[in-house]
Amino acid sequence: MMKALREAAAKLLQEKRAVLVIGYADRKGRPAVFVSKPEDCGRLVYDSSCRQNLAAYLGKPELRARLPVAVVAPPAVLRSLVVLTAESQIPAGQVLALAVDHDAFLGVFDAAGAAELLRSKFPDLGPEKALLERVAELSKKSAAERAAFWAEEFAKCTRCYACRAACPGCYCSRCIVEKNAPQWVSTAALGHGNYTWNVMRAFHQSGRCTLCGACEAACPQGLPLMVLNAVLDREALAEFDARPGYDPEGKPVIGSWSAEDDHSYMR
Amino acid sequence: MKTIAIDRLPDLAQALSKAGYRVVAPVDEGGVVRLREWTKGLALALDAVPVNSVKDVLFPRSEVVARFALEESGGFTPAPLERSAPKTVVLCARPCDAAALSALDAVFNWDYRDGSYNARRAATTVVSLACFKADEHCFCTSVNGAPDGTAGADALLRPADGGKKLVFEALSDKGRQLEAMVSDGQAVPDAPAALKRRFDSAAVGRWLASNFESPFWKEAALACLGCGACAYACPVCHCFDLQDESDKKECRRLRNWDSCGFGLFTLHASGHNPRPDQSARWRQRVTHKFSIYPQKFKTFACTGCGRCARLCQAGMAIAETCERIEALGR
Amino acid sequence: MNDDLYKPFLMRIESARDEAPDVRTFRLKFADEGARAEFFGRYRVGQFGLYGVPGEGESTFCVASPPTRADYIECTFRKVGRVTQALQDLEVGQALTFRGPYGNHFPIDSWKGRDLLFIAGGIALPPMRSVIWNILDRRAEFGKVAVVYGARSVADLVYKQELAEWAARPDMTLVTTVDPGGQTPDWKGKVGFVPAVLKELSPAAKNCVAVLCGPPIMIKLTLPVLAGRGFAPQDIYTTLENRMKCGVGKCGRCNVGSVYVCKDGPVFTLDELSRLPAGDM
Amino acid sequence: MKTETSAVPAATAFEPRITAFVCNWCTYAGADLAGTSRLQYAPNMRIIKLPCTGRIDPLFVLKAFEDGADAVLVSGCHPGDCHYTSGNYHARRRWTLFRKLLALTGIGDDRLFFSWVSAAEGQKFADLVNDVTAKVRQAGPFRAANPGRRA
Repeated sequence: MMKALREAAAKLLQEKRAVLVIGYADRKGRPAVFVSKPEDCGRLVYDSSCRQNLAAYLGKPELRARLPVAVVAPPAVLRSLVVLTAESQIPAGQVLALAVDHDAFLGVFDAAGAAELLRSKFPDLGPEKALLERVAELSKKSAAERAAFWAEEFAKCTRCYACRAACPGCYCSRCIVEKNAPQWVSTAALGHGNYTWNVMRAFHQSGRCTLCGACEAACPQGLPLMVLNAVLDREALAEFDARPGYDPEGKPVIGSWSAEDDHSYMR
Repeated sequence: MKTIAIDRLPDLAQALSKAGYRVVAPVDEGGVVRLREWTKGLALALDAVPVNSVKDVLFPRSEVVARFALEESGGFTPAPLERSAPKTVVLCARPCDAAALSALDAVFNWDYRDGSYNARRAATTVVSLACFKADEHCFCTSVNGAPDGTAGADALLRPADGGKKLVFEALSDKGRQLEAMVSDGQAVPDAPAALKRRFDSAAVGRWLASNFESPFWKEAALACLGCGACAYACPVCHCFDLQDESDKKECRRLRNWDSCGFGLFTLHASGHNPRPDQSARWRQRVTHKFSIYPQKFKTFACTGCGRCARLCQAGMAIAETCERIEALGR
Repeated sequence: MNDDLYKPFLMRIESARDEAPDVRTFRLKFADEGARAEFFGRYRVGQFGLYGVPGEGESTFCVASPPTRADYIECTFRKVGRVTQALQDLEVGQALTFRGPYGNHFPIDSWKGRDLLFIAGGIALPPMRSVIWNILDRRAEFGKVAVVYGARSVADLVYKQELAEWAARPDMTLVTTVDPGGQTPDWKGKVGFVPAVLKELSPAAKNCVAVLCGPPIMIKLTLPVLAGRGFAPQDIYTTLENRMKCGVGKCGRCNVGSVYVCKDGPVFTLDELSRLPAGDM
Repeated sequence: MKTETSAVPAATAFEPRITAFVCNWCTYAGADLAGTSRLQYAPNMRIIKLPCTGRIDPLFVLKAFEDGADAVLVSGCHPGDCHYTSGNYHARRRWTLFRKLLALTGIGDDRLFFSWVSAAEGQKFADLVNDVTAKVRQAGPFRAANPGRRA
């Protein structure tokens, strides 16, 4: 599998279909590696310990200046690439995916191809069982207990914004927390600002999150951020049949509407 | 010789608590070891380097530095500020945490003296725990430190008798005040963790001083995603922002941690940004720690604790950058 | 020294004057005589302060009035963000917070007996204005004084009243210029960019100190003109206007190389600047 | 905001503070009608008028809670009646997801209310305010239970 990935990457560089391959390095922790020479493709690797969503790099100006690029992409990252395409964040034809899964190299795809691959091979990606169990466990608690749970968790947040940096969906050049006239979200690492920050960041991903888990993996304080994402994912699916990352021309859930949307909670 | 059985540490914490100290100690909170206020019943987590450092005690991540009472007419009057500096013992800090204190003391006291920092510093006693093991991210020996280093600490707990006991060594008056709480005993100190020096920090500093425009930076910072995890975890990083927050009645002027890794950190009102990309910001981080700080304050702004690398989602490791810089300088 | 670093002085706006679009000058009085005395015990020209509106924050700009007028301080600033907007919304009689004076200063005592050439562009006249008035208030101690001031348009010239006053003074020379297209029908000054106007004036470098403040592009193009006239790098002064928060050498954001602009600056000679990394400014 | 001060209930220990974000065209007009019709309703609601429910950023809701609201009401035009054609449809999607997120963090439907009230529904508005106020009164003060309370 590794051989196929490396050969495909080298070929893309040779044929100048990509000037840079963003992949996982053959080192402990599987950090990102940037390969621009075909002969360096031996540094690329993929296995289940790869935690970063490399699509996040596509928001970085230094890398956007080096298109076309190819990105090593397990299914969640493929979905991110499709979401970014649907949201017009990827210039047409400038990003290719080196699709991987567990121990297989699946080929080179553009956004449309990646979406097709996802639809045929991974049609129902959603929160993993363990994550759904975490959600279920929390949902069983009373409202007061849930409030106490999150107050305690968010109190740990230092506002380092590692979650935002990890997320391909967080590509705003000026984040809501950086807007200061007025300052809607307190930048102090205290209860109120931490709550608003984490809740709003999750909400801004609703219907867009591909459940890659990079935010939670990146959080130095171990906040259970994926619980927020999973609840929104399930709700968006149930209410609006939202399947982010399966259609490069799909409309975002927030930002589109249907007259038939449920509103039984409205009085 | 003062000794304590390692499993009696909670008793020492309890004794300190009874003696009127706020005790801050490493506690495992759902898999994340954090220095936090210790309360009775909490176990001390001694195996991992905590995600935060003694810095948090002296320089909290958000702190009110000025208050104003707001009037309905739009006016204001300055309100008194209570300085919070509770008598504190940090129990089982790391030698690399304690070593950071001289670097923090320097910046908070060159010329202008920061009263709230100094008040907490004076009220805080740091009891380090010598490291009996090091991980792949540790590099204190490359920045003039040691796994059993005493710099900055008021007392050192040294593992002994194969890790069963700790020898208590007072290093300052503040440390000696705690001696009475530890009983006399005998123990054979264990060898501290062996840690090979990874790079020559002075050589790194020399290269940095004259290679500001090196193409090395563009490539070295490619992986950096520009979050503040490294700076916030760092025991020395102390950059901050001042922000006003107010409700109808009161304005609080807050000092919040900030990071040179953020794009907005240096952005001018005109739109000009002296550090327009992540390579300039990473260069600032490394240069500040190994060149600017030594020039200005005669100490590195890095103690080799490895927290930044341990927590970096993108695998950026400052020690690795230094190793490469040392190689470039050869 | 007071170690409550963020405790500001309380100031009251005595008067306000619009200088140019979005540019306003405040004259501020200390609410407390002790504070006034403390400030003027330390204040030297070129230093800056942090002006604040509780609830909005603080903003950094220079003190635009000289220490020779120790009854008040003046500041001139453009509305560009949250704090400067809030400051401009204040009315005469209202209060604001002030911390300072911070930073180093122009070494005017070492300029005694020398000729002085001031070159400013746009909103950069305020940091120089305090020096100019300081010099004029001690006129006999210095040689010739010349001021070259340019702005985009006539409307953008600040301190119009004072410019008229300076133009009328026999003991100094004032040359004002506006960018081509920025002149009005009755404009009597020059039309052209500052470097070109300066070249035309061909100032003599002998025994002369040049003080230069303006947008980066003006500085960049003016320096070669001064060099061409023989000005030595240690006789050319300028100020760096970096983003600051604390003003007291702690918060870390104004660093240029090993320099904390808020403490080691904001005043630098060209000689000093040349030793700092240009890529960090 | 038009309220009848005579509607103040007998003194109790807790008077809920409820923030209402309403659209200019329907609910605000409905509130106005309730007032001009001299309908009596609880005085606990502070109304903030916006052009359209589509303009009501979820941040506003969090800000209201942060600043001490015991409950928040969001109200606008009935589906199909939006002055801007689809603002309320956009808003509805947002709220459908946002309320689930808040519920997960302990802010449930005794704290966060949604309604459609047209310009003609003065009575509905008055009833709504009374009902919401009664529910919040029962739920009690929010501050201690707020997961995002000020330290």
